Amino acid sequence: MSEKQYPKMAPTVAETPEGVSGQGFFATSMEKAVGLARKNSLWPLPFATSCCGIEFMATMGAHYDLARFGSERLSFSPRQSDLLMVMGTVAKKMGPVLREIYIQMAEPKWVIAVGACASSGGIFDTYSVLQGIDRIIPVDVYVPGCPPRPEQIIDGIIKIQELVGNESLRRRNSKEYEDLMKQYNME
Amino acid sequence: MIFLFYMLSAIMIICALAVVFSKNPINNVIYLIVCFIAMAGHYILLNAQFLAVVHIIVYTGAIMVLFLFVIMLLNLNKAIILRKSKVTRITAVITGGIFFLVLVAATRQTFEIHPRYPFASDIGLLTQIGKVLFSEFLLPFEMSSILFISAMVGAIMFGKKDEH
Amino acid sequence: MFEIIPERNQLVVKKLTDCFGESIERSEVLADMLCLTVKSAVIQEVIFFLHNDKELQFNFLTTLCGMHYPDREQLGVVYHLHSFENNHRIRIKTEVPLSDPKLSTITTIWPSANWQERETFEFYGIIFEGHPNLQRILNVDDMEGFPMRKDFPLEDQTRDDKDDSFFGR
Amino acid sequence: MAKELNTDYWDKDLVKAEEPREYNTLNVGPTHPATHGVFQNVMLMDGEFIVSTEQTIGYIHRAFEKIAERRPFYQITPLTDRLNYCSAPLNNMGWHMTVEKLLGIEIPKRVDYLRIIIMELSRIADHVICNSVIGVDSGALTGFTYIFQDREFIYEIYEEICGSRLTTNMGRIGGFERNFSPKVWDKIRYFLKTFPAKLQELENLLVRNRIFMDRTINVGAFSAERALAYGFTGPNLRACGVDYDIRVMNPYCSYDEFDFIVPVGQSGDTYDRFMVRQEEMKQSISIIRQALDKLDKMEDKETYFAKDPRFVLPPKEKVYNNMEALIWHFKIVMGETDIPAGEVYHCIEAANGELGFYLVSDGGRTPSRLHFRRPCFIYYQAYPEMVKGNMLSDAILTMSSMNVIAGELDA
Amino acid sequence: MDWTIIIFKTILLFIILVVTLVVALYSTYGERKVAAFMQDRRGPNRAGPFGLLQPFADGLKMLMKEEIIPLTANKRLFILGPSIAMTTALLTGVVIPWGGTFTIGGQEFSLQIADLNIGILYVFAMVSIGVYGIMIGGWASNNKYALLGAIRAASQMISYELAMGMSIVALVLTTGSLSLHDIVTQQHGGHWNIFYQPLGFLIFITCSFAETNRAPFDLPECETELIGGYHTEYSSMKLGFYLFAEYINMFISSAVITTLYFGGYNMPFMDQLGLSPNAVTLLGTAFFFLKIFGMIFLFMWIRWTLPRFRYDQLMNLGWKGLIPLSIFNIIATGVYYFFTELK
Amino acid sequence: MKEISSAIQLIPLEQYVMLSVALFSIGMMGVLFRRNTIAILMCLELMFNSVNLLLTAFSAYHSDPSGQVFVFFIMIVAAAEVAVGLSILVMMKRNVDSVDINLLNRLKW
Amino acid sequence: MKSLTNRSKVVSDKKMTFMERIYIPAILKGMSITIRHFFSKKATINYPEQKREFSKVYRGQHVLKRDDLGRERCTACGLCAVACPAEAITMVAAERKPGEEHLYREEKYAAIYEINMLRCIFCGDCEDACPKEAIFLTDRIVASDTERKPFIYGKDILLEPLDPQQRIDISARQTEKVIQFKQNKGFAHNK
Repeated sequence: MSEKQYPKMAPTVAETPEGVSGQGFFATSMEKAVGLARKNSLWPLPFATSCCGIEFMATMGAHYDLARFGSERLSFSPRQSDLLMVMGTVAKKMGPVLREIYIQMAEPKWVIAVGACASSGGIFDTYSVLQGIDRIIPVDVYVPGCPPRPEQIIDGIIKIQELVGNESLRRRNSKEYEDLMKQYNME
Repeated sequence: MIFLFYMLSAIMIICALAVVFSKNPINNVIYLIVCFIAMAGHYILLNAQFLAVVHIIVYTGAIMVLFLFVIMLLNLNKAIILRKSKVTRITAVITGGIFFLVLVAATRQTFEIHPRYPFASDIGLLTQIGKVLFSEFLLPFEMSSILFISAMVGAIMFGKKDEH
Repeated sequence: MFEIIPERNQLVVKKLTDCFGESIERSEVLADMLCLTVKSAVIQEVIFFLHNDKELQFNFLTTLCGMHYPDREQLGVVYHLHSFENNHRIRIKTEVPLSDPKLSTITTIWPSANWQERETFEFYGIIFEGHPNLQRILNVDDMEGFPMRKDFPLEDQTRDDKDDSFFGR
Repeated sequence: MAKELNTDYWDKDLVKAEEPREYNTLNVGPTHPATHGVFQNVMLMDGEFIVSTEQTIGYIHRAFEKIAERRPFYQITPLTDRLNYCSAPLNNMGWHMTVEKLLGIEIPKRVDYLRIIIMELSRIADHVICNSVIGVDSGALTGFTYIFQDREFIYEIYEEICGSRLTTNMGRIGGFERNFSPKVWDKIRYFLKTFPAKLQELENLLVRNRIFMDRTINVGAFSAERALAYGFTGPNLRACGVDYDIRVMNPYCSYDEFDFIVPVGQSGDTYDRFMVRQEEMKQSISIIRQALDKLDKMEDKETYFAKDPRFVLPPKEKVYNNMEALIWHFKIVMGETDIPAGEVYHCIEAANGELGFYLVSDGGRTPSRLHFRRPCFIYYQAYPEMVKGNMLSDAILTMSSMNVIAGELDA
Repeated sequence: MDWTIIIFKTILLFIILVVTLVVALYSTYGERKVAAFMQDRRGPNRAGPFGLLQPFADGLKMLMKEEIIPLTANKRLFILGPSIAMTTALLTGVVIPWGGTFTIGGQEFSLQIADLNIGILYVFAMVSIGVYGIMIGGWASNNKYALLGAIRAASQMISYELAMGMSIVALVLTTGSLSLHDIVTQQHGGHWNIFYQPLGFLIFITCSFAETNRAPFDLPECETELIGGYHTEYSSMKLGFYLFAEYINMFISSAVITTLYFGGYNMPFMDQLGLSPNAVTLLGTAFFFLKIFGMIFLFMWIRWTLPRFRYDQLMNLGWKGLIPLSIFNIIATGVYYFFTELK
Repeated sequence: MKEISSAIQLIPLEQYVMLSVALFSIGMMGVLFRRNTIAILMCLELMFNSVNLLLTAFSAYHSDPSGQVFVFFIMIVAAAEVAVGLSILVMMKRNVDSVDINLLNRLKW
Repeated sequence: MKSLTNRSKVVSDKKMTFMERIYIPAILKGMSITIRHFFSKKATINYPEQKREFSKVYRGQHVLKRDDLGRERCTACGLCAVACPAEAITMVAAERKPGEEHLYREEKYAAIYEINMLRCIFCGDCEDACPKEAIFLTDRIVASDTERKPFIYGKDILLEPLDPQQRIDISARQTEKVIQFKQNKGFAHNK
């Protein structure tokens, strides 16, 4: 559980200099605008395998309505989605599939591990269950709970939105990100 | 306008050549579609608007879709490897070229004697064509429906899978 | 819950012993149903007989599962049969030695046994002879060992957020 | 031209012509929206028609039976939650009844009725998901959001009883962890009042719509004989016309005191399955009403667990104060109570069919073997046979109408 | 040609382009809101006031997303697909009469860019080219789901074009002209064609659902079966073009339906108001857009109500249901006019 | 529209004749040259269309609508030809898994 | 097959009437339903601003209770760790030293008490198992985080604050008898 093994996914929120110095006014406001746009239009790919998937259905339902955050357009095609929501147990058999899907997603992409099973294996500390999806793909936000309440899922999405809104446009080209990907053997 | 004419003609010729020489059937179809759209432009230049639109609907909208459809359905994308020797290909090109020359030569004679008719601008309009179609050519028009039906029946018969 | 119908149980036992004799090793009424222990060699015939008998009509395979008896070095298979017509359930047990776990399949009688036998194969390594597709079903294909045997460790060995010493392992 | 043609070239082609080559494979799943994320069906397709299907399962195999061998009895309840997570309390109750059967605990009537209310509520919750997902998979998303609001209400009831929404860990061996509060009763009554109208709305939206009927009638039809051979149980079997219902045939938990009908279908197609589930929900409502009546008539309003010291935790006030109770409490939590050796099979009519627990105990702290008879696992085998010759769209509807729950399937 | 008119037409062209894009942009927002409201939800409300900036958020996000062209895809065609879809969707707006005429300084300016005497046929031609966008895109992705979607789209569009055309024939019988401008002017004073051609209207609207790939005919992209259908492999703005083209198509077909059956920019009592002609024109255009929005709402309303068809049922409905009906409609109309003309 | 039609008179008819002859020859070349049946069908379409163009040009220059009417008939024939041709092609593909025109010289399969 | 229960009823009717056959009436019926919902009150709860009422017995984030004097109730008996099916609780017991009586109730206390919130399944078994009224689940939800490490909640988060005003009320989770029992200050447990 060392820092090294689970690399910090959260981008360091750079103290972006406003105005003329540094990146320049246009670049900063561009970055802000893009951040705003991205954060309000996170299209999730629900990788729902078990219980948390049902709670996700409740989140999509009328009472919680994920649409308010602009995220109701589920896209099951990894190319079109921005946010991989891993909900439920990921068995070792499923691991390669999940990884493949993550690789197929278009940058920028974020991952949210919903529920105990996806985040750490939960009660299923068994030979067949992957003990946390962060072993195969980088995870941005963990949502605890088994399954988490829709409130918690929404919290997680708000958390992701903060990350997205603050992410610098260059992050995905940075050395740091490349290193992260290398840790997971992805190019 | 003359510029338009030459441009369309150039597009047509280039695309037609591409249809002949490009190996990938899908590309063939797309070049042919471009060629046909250019031809619709020619029709408009010739003030045959109705014909132009019908040309687009029939050729690009139906016939070429069918071509594309068949290519997709049968997955014909793999180009057939040409096993013919170069000689055959050169022969074909030469034959085509000679044919072109002969036709040009033959028609050249007629160019000098063409009489100029007064240019009526409403020839290509719907009403004119309709009138001619439903008066002079009513019988062939009706006959063409029979042709269609037989073609349809034939196509269905061919396309059906063997029951056994 | 399940009513124990002594007449029916006796009928089953009688018919089976008549037909298979010594091969029916034991018959007892446990908490809720008749439990027969059958020699592994005849298991298919016994079940086929129960399925086809006009009077007994065990037309439904409720479930099928494996067992491991580490002290005896035996593997077992337990079948639960159900006759809808008579609303009668019985349990049939059979054992095979751990060294040579072979059993004939009952997929010929009920296709529903297909996956259950595959699962049993995967969990215990019991080979069902005559099964159309005896492969691992739930785990990855290249897995080694049979996880439900008692000596197979349950826990994932790679996790690092738990300290085993706290949980008495 | 024929001269230069290489004859063996086309002869080879003609030889190849013998085999069917119009078929192509389509990999449906495991992340296909209609496969609920965890099944893989490799379909051999003839255009849009399915020639054959090869299933791969086990994408969320979690080794339930293995875990169950390592956990004391009361810790298996959270596991059963995750079997069929759409109707977790049903599984909880089933497991508790199994253990009670092994231990021979006498259950008070009131607990039975409370359990019946919970079980029928969770049956409704499960069927709601299944039927609304049929709607979603056929393209009508709206019915799903309407009926899901009521499922949300069932969640509220659960939450009020046990404090959890989906995987409830509700009830304990011998009864419940606490008595139902007045709020629970209010919510249940309110639910009973509003739900039938909502159910009717879903029906109005879909059932007699020709598009829906065309999409579902004769889709994935299955005969009763094949269904029995494939081990179908529950609504899927009833849709084939066999009125097998454990609640009636082997009544458990005082179900014999209740009056309800067993809906059956005609030909086992998707429409039948939909309608059977729809009717079962209505029957469940009537059962809950009857249970409420019976509870009202009862004098006893306090009993919520059996008076058996072996597994029922002593009341907390005694634990805090009384040494004997404290020791007893320790014994139970550590799992050192006297558990008889023996084996039982208990099954309940879960939302998907016969959910069975085959429990073998050797008198130890944990079960020595616990096998779950998971209805989905058994009947999902029939899927290739059901969809053979159907179209891709049919296959998807058949899948959703079979209500295959991955957690239950893979265990 | 007069220079003022050319300038005017250029401006008009530009305006229509912008209006089309804006309407399509906000249709996506509208769709999400309508869906939400019909499902007792609230819909997007975080991006800007009431979520009004949602479409821009989506657009900017898609613009900034990584472009993925699958290795196995045919690159040129992969790019060509969405471009065709977008272009043909936009081209149709040229012939639609968006309003009456303005009179400025004695010069008449018609709010229709090109009054072709074969207006409807032009619309058809554009629609029939539009199918290439989907077919080529779906095929070039080299993905089985996309291919299935493309094939479904092609056969669906070809089939429904027939019934659509035939329902128009009956309409042309009543109006006697193929020019959209003429058709609109004929409906002046509340003589909307829907009253004369109710059956034709039903057929036409059904077919336009099918042509725009909207539910219940959204087979080419149906989410639960084909994941995304023809656009499964598309990401970033190319996907945006496809999604956008669908909404533009919806807008244009609503405009066409309104023009053909609901009197276009005519509104009841427009002569009695006693306003200046220019004001009436403006009002008419506004009314036209109102009708279009109503139509778009209908599109959405139906989408969020009905389950979708199956492929063979769709074909059956097209070939065995709508085509015979439309032929019957032609005959009935013909017979009616034959006898009334005789008198 | 008037402007276009008056402008077109600047283009001599010969140009159209030349254009369609060129197209026709290209089409013919393709028919001779290609082995893919579907390509041959496409080249046939090209030839049809060159004729169409010629007919339309003559009809426009001679102010006689009958030429355009004939274009319609040619379109009809072309449509019918494509329908039958493609269905033959589908069958051919189905039976011999190839669309090579040279396989058709056996006249059976 | 003969009827097994004598209670069966066929529920599906697959014959379509003419009106159903022509699509339109059913479509209009469906549309009328959806349009009614279009104008009806919305069910949505605007979550971050507007919170849904949780049940009092909701099983959320744990709390380690203090008694009325602010002493930690936990005595590190380890029952909760044993009862936890997810094996999420770890604790290290320590002896109370003289002078720490105002901190810990009993002679033994948990020096380290950690719950791995990512493992926890919020089943409530620890609450059931606790013989000292020390650990309870509360109706607070566990916040999400961007890393794995912060999810191991130690005593600093789990322990309820000393300030009597900020104590967490868990009386709804206890039976009435327990509450009655707690009124009686005579028992050692309540002192």
